[in-house]
Amino acid sequence: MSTGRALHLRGVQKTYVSGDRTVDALAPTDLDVEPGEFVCLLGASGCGKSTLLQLVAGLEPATSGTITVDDTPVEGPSSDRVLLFQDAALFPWLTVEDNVAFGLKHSTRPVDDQRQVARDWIARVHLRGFEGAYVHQLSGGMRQRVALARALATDPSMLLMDEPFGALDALTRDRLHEELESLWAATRKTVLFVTHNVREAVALGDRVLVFSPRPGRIVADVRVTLPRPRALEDVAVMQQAADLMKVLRRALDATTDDSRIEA
Amino acid sequence: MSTGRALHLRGVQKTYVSGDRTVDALAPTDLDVEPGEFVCLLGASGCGKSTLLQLVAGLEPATSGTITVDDTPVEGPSSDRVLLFQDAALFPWLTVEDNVAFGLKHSTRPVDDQRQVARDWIARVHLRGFEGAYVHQLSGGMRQRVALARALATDPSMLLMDEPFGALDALTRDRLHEELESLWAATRKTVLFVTHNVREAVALGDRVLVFSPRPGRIVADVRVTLPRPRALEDVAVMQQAADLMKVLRRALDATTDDSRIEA
Amino acid sequence: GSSSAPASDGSVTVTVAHLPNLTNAPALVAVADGRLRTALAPHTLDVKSFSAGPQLIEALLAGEVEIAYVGPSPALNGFVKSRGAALRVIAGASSGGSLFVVRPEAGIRTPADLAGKRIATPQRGGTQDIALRFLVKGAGLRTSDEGGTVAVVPMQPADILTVFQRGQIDGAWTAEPWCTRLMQEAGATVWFDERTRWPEGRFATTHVIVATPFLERHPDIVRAFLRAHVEATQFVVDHPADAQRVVNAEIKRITTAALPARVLETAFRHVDFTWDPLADTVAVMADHAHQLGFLGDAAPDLQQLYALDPLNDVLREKGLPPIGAGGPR
Amino acid sequence: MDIHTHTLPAPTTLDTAPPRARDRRLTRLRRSVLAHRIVFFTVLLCAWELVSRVGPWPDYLMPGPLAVGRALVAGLRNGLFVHGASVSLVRLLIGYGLSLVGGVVLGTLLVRYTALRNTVGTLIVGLQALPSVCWLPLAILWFGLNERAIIFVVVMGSLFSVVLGVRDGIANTPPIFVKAARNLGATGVRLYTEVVLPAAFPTILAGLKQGWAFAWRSLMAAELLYFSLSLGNLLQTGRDLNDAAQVMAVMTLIILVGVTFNQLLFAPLERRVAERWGFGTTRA
Amino acid sequence: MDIHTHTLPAPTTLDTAPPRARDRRLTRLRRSVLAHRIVFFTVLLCAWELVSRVGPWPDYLMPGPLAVGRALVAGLRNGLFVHGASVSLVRLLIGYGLSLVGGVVLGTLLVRYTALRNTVGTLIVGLQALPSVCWLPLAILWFGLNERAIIFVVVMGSLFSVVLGVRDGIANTPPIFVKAARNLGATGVRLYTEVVLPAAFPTILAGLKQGWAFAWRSLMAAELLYFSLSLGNLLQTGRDLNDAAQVMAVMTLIILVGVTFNQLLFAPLERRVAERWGFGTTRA
Ligand SMILES: Nc1ncnc2c1ncn2[C@@H]1O[C@H](COP(=O)(O)OP(=O)(O)OP(=O)(O)O)[C@@H](O)[C@H]1O
Ligand SMILES: Nc1ncnc2c1ncn2[C@@H]1O[C@H](COP(=O)(O)OP(=O)(O)OP(=O)(O)O)[C@@H](O)[C@H]1O
Ligand SMILES: [Mg+2]
Ligand SMILES: [Mg+2]
Repeated sequence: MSTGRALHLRGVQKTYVSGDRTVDALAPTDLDVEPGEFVCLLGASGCGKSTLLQLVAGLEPATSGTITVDDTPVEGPSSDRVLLFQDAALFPWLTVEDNVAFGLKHSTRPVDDQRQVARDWIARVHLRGFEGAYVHQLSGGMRQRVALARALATDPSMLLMDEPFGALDALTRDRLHEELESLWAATRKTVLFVTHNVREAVALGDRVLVFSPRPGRIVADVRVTLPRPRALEDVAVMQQAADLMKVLRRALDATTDDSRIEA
Repeated sequence: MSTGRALHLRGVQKTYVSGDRTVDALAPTDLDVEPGEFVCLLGASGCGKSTLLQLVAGLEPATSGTITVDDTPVEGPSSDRVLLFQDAALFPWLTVEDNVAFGLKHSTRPVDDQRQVARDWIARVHLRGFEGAYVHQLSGGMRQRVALARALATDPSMLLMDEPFGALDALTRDRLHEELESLWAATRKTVLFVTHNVREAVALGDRVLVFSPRPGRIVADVRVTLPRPRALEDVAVMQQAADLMKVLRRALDATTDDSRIEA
Repeated sequence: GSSSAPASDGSVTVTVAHLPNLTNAPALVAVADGRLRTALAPHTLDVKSFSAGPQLIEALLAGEVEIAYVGPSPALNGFVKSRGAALRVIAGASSGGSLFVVRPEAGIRTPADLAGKRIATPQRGGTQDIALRFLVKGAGLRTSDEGGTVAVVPMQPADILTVFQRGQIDGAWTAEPWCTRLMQEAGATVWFDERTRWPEGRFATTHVIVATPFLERHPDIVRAFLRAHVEATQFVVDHPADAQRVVNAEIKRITTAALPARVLETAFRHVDFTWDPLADTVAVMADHAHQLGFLGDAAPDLQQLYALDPLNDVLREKGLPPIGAGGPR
Repeated sequence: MDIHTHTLPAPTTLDTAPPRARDRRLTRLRRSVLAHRIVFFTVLLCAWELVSRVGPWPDYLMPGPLAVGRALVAGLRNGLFVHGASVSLVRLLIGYGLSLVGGVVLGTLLVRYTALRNTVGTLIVGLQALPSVCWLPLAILWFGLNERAIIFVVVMGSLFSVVLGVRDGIANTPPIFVKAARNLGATGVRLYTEVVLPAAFPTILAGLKQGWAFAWRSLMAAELLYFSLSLGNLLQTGRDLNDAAQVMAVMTLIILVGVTFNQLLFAPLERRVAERWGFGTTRA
Repeated sequence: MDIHTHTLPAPTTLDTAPPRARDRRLTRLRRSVLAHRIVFFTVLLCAWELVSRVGPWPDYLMPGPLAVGRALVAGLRNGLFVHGASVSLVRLLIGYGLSLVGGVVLGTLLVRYTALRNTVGTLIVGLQALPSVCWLPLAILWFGLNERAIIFVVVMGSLFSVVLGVRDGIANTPPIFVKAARNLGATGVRLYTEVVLPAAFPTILAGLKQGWAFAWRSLMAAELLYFSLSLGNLLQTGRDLNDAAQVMAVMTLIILVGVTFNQLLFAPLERRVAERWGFGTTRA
């Protein structure tokens, strides 16, 4: 089982330039995450959460600042830091099983083993029977679950999850929460988890970061010390979520204008 | 302002056949919706909610059964029944403004007027400043909001919304709830609204339909009679949501197997 | 080129190129009856057939062909382009085979009648094209290129037949077997046979050329080749009926399609076969071409074009009269 | 609050088409395709025959399908067409195969290296417009009068088309796939063969089909390098002799080989792509 | 529970590049592209000159860029090239233009009607492989010796390529776009022009580029129909006279026109597509 890694961001900032549009997506950000910590990210739509995850994953270069994982600067993607994309990003030319097995191929395991791991994960996200289906034959929530299986199957030491449960019904979500939490308890992966569900953030996270609207800055860093396992319906979780909601509201209300764009 | 229309489904059923796979997505379903009713749909991932909306929109043919709107059988799409796709489905070759204006072009309004309406809607979904942006430059939540603006701008008498607020933060979601509710109050459109958020369903709906897992059947039809306007945090809303959660759980737990597929 | 590099026993491969056409009859005969292969032994013979002279010259310049049968105009071009270096004419092969045919209704009887007519030739700057332009000039007319009324339309011989059949041209000055086909298949009539316009009725139609390096390195092989060529030419002249049969069989073998016997027979009568390269007629053609602005700025110096010593050696061997370069025998 | 749970009829088994019935359905579909084809080509041939008979053109210039058919049968009988076609087909497959390999490699490099794209890429766009005859002199010069020269011309004719197809395909790959794959540890060759190429495949396939057409055309030009039994020469001979029936017979042969190849190779690939990606499930 | 809100430094203005600076950045980018090109083509020309001088081939077979340049300049000076190129270009644009219109219409119909796809579509795949010379006899027959015959051959050479490009592009359109558009009330012509074609455009563009190359090649063949001053005839004359320098000068002209057209028309379209769709933002 892999162990978590420390993540350090110093002055990390991202500006998108395309054509004649410039968008400041992320203001200079400092962040330290302990190995094995479960960090949830909350913030307004378009505040730069996905951007931050892409930077940490090494899929986009930061405009300035440095990101280090275990004292090594992030210079590109690594299968040890897997990002679960907001829009699943499954490969349409592969079946569900091949999608899930994709990340396993670069391992040295025998192929039969890889297949077995892939099928196990498909079962764990409740998609048995869809191994041979193609992406366009799946519902939105099923796609998200395949993406989840694909990311977890590779057993990375750092998980970057971008609204992974956004399109799931309450029950499936609950079950996957349990899966994720027990997996995390057993392997102590470092997790960055973007969600819009405040209760979900409180139920899963060791820490909750609250971002200001675009360009995103961390305006609150909340530690959740409730005992685990926690459920979404626990009164303590609801309580802390309500408090956090207020922080969030304050952070978001501060800026009501949406227009930091220069043409 | 347009008025709502009555919707009737009789024995509507959908089976997808592609290659050698057959998936029963929707069991034979009967449903009657009054003009101006706001109906929320709850159900497990993959149970056929999106399928049902596509059938009503006339974008997929039903395998059997009849769908009538205002006593006219549905035989194809109509801009009077607009579907908000689960994955936004924006046109990547158009700017945000052109996307929103797309559905207006077939109207007889002068072009300047159309532009104005589009810009108004962009402002109402809090995206002022992004009129000239292309789809790939938007965050997930921003895309959903553009799709919302695009659908609402055409002022259809029936709205088919497939998890429209799934990728939005709590605050933006609250604001858009208000927008939607006041719009609905003013125009009395008939709304079918798919969501995984039980509280959202209770807060918005006149009725909540609960589906069984695939192939989806309506297993519960719950009327919500709480006074409007309602907020997600209202105690009464929370209460009824908790009750509904139990119904949902019962419906979903009945079937734990995921495999109604024939190869 | 690569093929003429000697093998370990000193033997080389000799690539002989020709066009599968009746004006190349001596070549076709010499290949068909095995005479050429025997004459060149112990060296290896490789025969390549081309569909047009310029491509053949291209291959020769590239060193892929040693000896070739080709018309005077491509030969002259290759000579001029290589600044006299690449090739030599070592013999002639045929004369004649070029007719001016017209649509009877066009009423062309004198050069003056060409005014306002459309006449096809097989290739711009080719033998017939030059001759036609010179004829037009001589009649005091101008071609449409020069703003005159005589439309000279160079086009593929096969297309000439089609447009003639459709009545889109009034006449054509072209080579056999097309003249005969135009007469037999499109109802064209002969205005004149080009032989009537030359002294003694002879002018160069096909040359035998050799790549200069090969001539210098293997004069003996060239002589052996010429022996076969002279014999084959004699055979064609002495046994026209047999020659026609052999030629047609060979054309069919190479191109998969034989000429109709009727066409071949008539066309053969319009061609004469001789090993004389008829150098003086080439000089006249070159002069005409030059006057009309073809063939570059300077009049080509044809002094170096001919290398007739091997031919004369062979002729002497056989007790035949030799040929002098630059003048008729 | 009033929750009234009304029970609906239990779901019946809805896959009304058991495997054999589905097979039958597919067979029926295939039959209707066949019927369409038969009707279409019959009508086409009849119209052609009619034009050839009553049209303003003499039948030796515009032979009908019967005459062309006779020429085709004659050519097939005496073995010329079979032999010529097989010679040409071998050249075509070798040349096209080389173009495929070279095209994929070059196309990939062009996308990979911006500097190459701005230089070699620009050049290739120009080279692509060159007619195949331009390559004949160089082919003789570099390879001599042999098979290699012919194949060189075929490659020059189709390579650039494949290169540009691959380049355009790859350049238009949604970046999200590449990101997802790199993220899962795919790099280098694996990234290309398992992600970039499959993702670009629908567009690349279109380029490959164009390359196939270019290869044919170049072959016909290349075979005029010198006489040897081949479709190119049969075509040229037919033209040289104004034998319209033979020209059309060879054209028919080319069309038949082209269509067969398409049905056997490209069409199944296209169907597979469509099935996987879900293309064509909605007709506008 | 411990909520500690720590304030971070206020966001500074992060668009460090004001418009003029960005312009400068772009200019630098363009300059580097230009530098690459200059270096590449200089090296290419030098290598060519070297091969022509010290290579095993005589310079009249393998003229260097200097000789070709001289031929080019001479041709441009005496007006032949300018006149010939302009004649050819007009034919090319008319023929290609007709192919575009016809190709878009036919391609659209092929996608629309399954019956057509299985019949005409199949036929077109075969027709595409036919070399342009096959159309010459028919062109003479139907149009006679005139511009229309030449343009007919150009159209026959490039039309099918455009048709198949459009067909493949449309067939591979993600169905979701069509659904979304129909849903918003787009039907018929509007659905095609505003949704199906734009959605398919990245692939169609690749087909259009191939069609352009096909048009050039067919034009060169078509211009041999009869002699009239044009690039095709200049090329043929060069070949007939074994004038390698002239052949290469015409080739250079073709390449130059091809590249220019690409830079002026196709490249900007490609850039626009890439910018809008977000292609190429990630390099693998
Ligand atoms: N490729 C891109 N090019 C230009 N701008 C971009 C690009 N990607 C994102 N942006 C912009 O950056 C900002 C932040 O986007 P990001 O996707 O990080 O938001 P987010 O916090 O994930 O929002 P959401 O919750 O809606 O997913 C947005 O304003 C978006 O418009
Ligand atoms: N085009 C298709 N081809 C084949 N099967 C399909 C297709 N679309 C959907 N399905 C199948 O139909 C079932 C229902 O799908 P649908 O999208 O309606 O679910 P849903 O209720 O919207 O789920 P979610 O909440 O996850 O979006 C799923 O099992 C899915 O695999
Ligand atoms: Mg996001
Ligand atoms: Mg759905």
